[in-house]
Amino acid sequence: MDYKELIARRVAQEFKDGDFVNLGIGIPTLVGNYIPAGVRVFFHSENGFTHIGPMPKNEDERDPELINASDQHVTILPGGAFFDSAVSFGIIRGGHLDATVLGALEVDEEGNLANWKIPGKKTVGIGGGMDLVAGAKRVIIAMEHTSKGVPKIVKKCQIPLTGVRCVDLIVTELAVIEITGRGLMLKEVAPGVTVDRVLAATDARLEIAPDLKTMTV
Amino acid sequence: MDYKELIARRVAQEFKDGDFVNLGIGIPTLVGNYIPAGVRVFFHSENGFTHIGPMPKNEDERDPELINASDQHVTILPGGAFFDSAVSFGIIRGGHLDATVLGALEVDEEGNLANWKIPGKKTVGIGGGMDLVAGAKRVIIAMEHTSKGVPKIVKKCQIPLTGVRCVDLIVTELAVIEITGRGLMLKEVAPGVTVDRVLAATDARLEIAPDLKTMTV
Amino acid sequence: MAKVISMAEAVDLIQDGMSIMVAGFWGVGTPEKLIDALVAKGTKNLTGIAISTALGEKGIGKLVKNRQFKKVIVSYIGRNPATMQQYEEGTLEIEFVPQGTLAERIRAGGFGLGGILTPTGVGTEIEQGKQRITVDGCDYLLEKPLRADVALLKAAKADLSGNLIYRRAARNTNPIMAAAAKVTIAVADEIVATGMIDPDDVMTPGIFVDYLVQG
Amino acid sequence: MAKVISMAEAVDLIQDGMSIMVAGFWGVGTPEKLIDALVAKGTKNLTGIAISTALGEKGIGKLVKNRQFKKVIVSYIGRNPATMQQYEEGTLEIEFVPQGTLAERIRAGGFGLGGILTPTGVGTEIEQGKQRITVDGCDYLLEKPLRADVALLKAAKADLSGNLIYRRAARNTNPIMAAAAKVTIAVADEIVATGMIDPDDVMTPGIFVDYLVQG
Repeated sequence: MDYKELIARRVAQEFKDGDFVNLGIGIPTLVGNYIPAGVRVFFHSENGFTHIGPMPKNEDERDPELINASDQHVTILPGGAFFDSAVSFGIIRGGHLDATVLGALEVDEEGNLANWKIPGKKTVGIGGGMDLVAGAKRVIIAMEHTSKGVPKIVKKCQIPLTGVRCVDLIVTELAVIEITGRGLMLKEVAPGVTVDRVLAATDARLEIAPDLKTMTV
Repeated sequence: MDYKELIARRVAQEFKDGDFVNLGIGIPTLVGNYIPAGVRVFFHSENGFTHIGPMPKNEDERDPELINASDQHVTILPGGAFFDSAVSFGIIRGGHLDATVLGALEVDEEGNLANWKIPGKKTVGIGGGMDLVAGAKRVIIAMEHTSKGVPKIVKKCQIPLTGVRCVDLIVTELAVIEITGRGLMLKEVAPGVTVDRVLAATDARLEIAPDLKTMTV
Repeated sequence: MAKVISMAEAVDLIQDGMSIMVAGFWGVGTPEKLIDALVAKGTKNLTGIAISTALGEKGIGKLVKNRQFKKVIVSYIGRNPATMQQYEEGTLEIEFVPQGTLAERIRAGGFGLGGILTPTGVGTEIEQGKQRITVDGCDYLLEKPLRADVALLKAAKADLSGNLIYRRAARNTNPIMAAAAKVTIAVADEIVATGMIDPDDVMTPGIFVDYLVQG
Repeated sequence: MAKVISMAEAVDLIQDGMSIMVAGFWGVGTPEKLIDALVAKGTKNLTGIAISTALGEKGIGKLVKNRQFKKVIVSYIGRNPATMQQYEEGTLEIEFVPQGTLAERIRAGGFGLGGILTPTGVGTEIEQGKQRITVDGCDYLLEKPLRADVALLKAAKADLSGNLIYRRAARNTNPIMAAAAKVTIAVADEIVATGMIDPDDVMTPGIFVDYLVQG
């Protein structure tokens, strides 16, 4: 199993039956492939609908007016509904999404998140990210633990923030870390990964959960 | 012609073809009966639609879910649309109505309007009035000139206001008065009514329009 | 995801002291049978949020008449004399809100806004106790969001995923209240299987609806 | 009350220096033929308000590529490199707005609100130059309304009274932009007689729409 699949499979365990979830681009998008059997999760698309369905099998089945927020042709499952942009973000901002899964450049001990501006590069924009972290009931970060060895989980974010004290959970190829009122708590390590390896790859204080577990996916 | 019909007929001349208008209760409601031929005016109902149509001729034609804002069974004309309360008042507040016609307890030289609280009585509420005077492009007051002889057009409103500097035109059984940046201007007198009679029934400074006319209805 | 429950189960979700939003305009768009069941149960000390207190024999008015509210937040009470009577007795608190402001406050509550700025009521008694904010030279009142414990809706049609369709003037406050309560209950004339409503035709997305009652 | 006009007449309503709202999300819900006509005419110094600058060959992106904007107010430019290029050259100003805030600002513009309070962006760079307002212990940014001279919409169906229906994900910003411009132009796949759209099915009431173009 590659590391992206590991992360996606672990995040997919976070949902309850009936949850509405918004997935960001990158690793978060993969989460939809691994929802456990028996759990119905409905995906929200910023551009204005719920119940995102699978991509059409061929060009003939494409509806030119049915894309997701990443401009991919998709379908809508029975039970979904279309709405305008104000309602779509009313759903997000109003706390109607049970969770959002996003990537990150940096997350810090306070749960601050940075993922819209890469240092030294001009930003290409914000999209719906700032609204998602401000509004979703749970913000789950799905990302590589480091960026080519440089820790992404830090004491204090150094690059422009997307949201303040907004992250609830971080899932990486090494660990599952919860953001608590007191800081970061290491809840799980990936199979074959030692606590020391997680600590070495992390530039923030990590409390070790008394009931530390090994990730099962 | 009774005085109410006179007022309603005169107000009905104020609209252009294609105007969207909201009519308040009382004399304003009558205005709809006298729209000149060739002028299409569409009426907006606060409870959520445009193109109010005539009342159904008999009980059988009543749709239990189609009432106007005064709880009267009405119909909807072709071209109308239903919407929710937030959109209905977005139309009002956003300046999408060409005019609203309302009654008044007092109007003053600054165009302030009082029509929701009768002095000495407990109010029964505001309804949509405050939104209408804040948002409609033109606020037209259709009312008796006095309340049993007591002037309703005054120097300064003494009772609680519905809106500040919001009235554009006053139409009574005696006169048509415009609210300008400098105060009240008498533009028309009713047939058989002298300027002196209007002045005597008015407790505010009235400038007489150089081109003073007799109301034609 | 909506769950179909009985009228009795729906009424049991509303407990003494809760705040309830009741959709409808003169009773049109109000879940009349659910109101009747709530009257029968006699749940007390409710706070009601609605366009008006309707009529004594219709809509939310029946709850007023039965003295089930300690407070109502409405734009108008003029056709239900029981409202004024209880107010004068000191047994009912009334908060008057301009109707368009009421709609925006409910919408803001459901859509996560901290408030909205409206020109409505500037310079009137309605301004009392509110912050006046000037934006680009114009004055507005800061009006705060409204939320409730339970919202009571009436739909013409629902599917088992909770998607709702309203008819004619019954739409009114239903779509905005749907999003603004912890628990949203819709009474529907007709409940159909998921997939039987085209997703373009949905007026209230199922994501906002917790319970459906056939009625 | 909508008037049916030709594509050429529609483009003539848009003049150099005007602000335009362009509906659509990655071009879906954008009146593509009207954009093509506007590209052909070459109207300059426009200010564009849209979800994103789309793609170089689709939607509002074609206007960026043809250098017809002096400023864009958008949430994202990531898939249209011409946007960044013109920004770096100093020929294009960009105002980035979080997508949900953009939607609310457009809606506020159309619905007469002086602004809205949103939690989105509190404590981030987006807060710069904005007022932070605390309501009941929570912090919000005051975000101002957006309006435009012209709104460009794309509907699946319109009637001659200007009532509009959209299909699938093409709805997006169309309904909110409809109300937020001095002049609203909708390009419709199909234009039918007044009375041919049920008033319950209307997604944008005709009161907001000034001109219809068959396209």
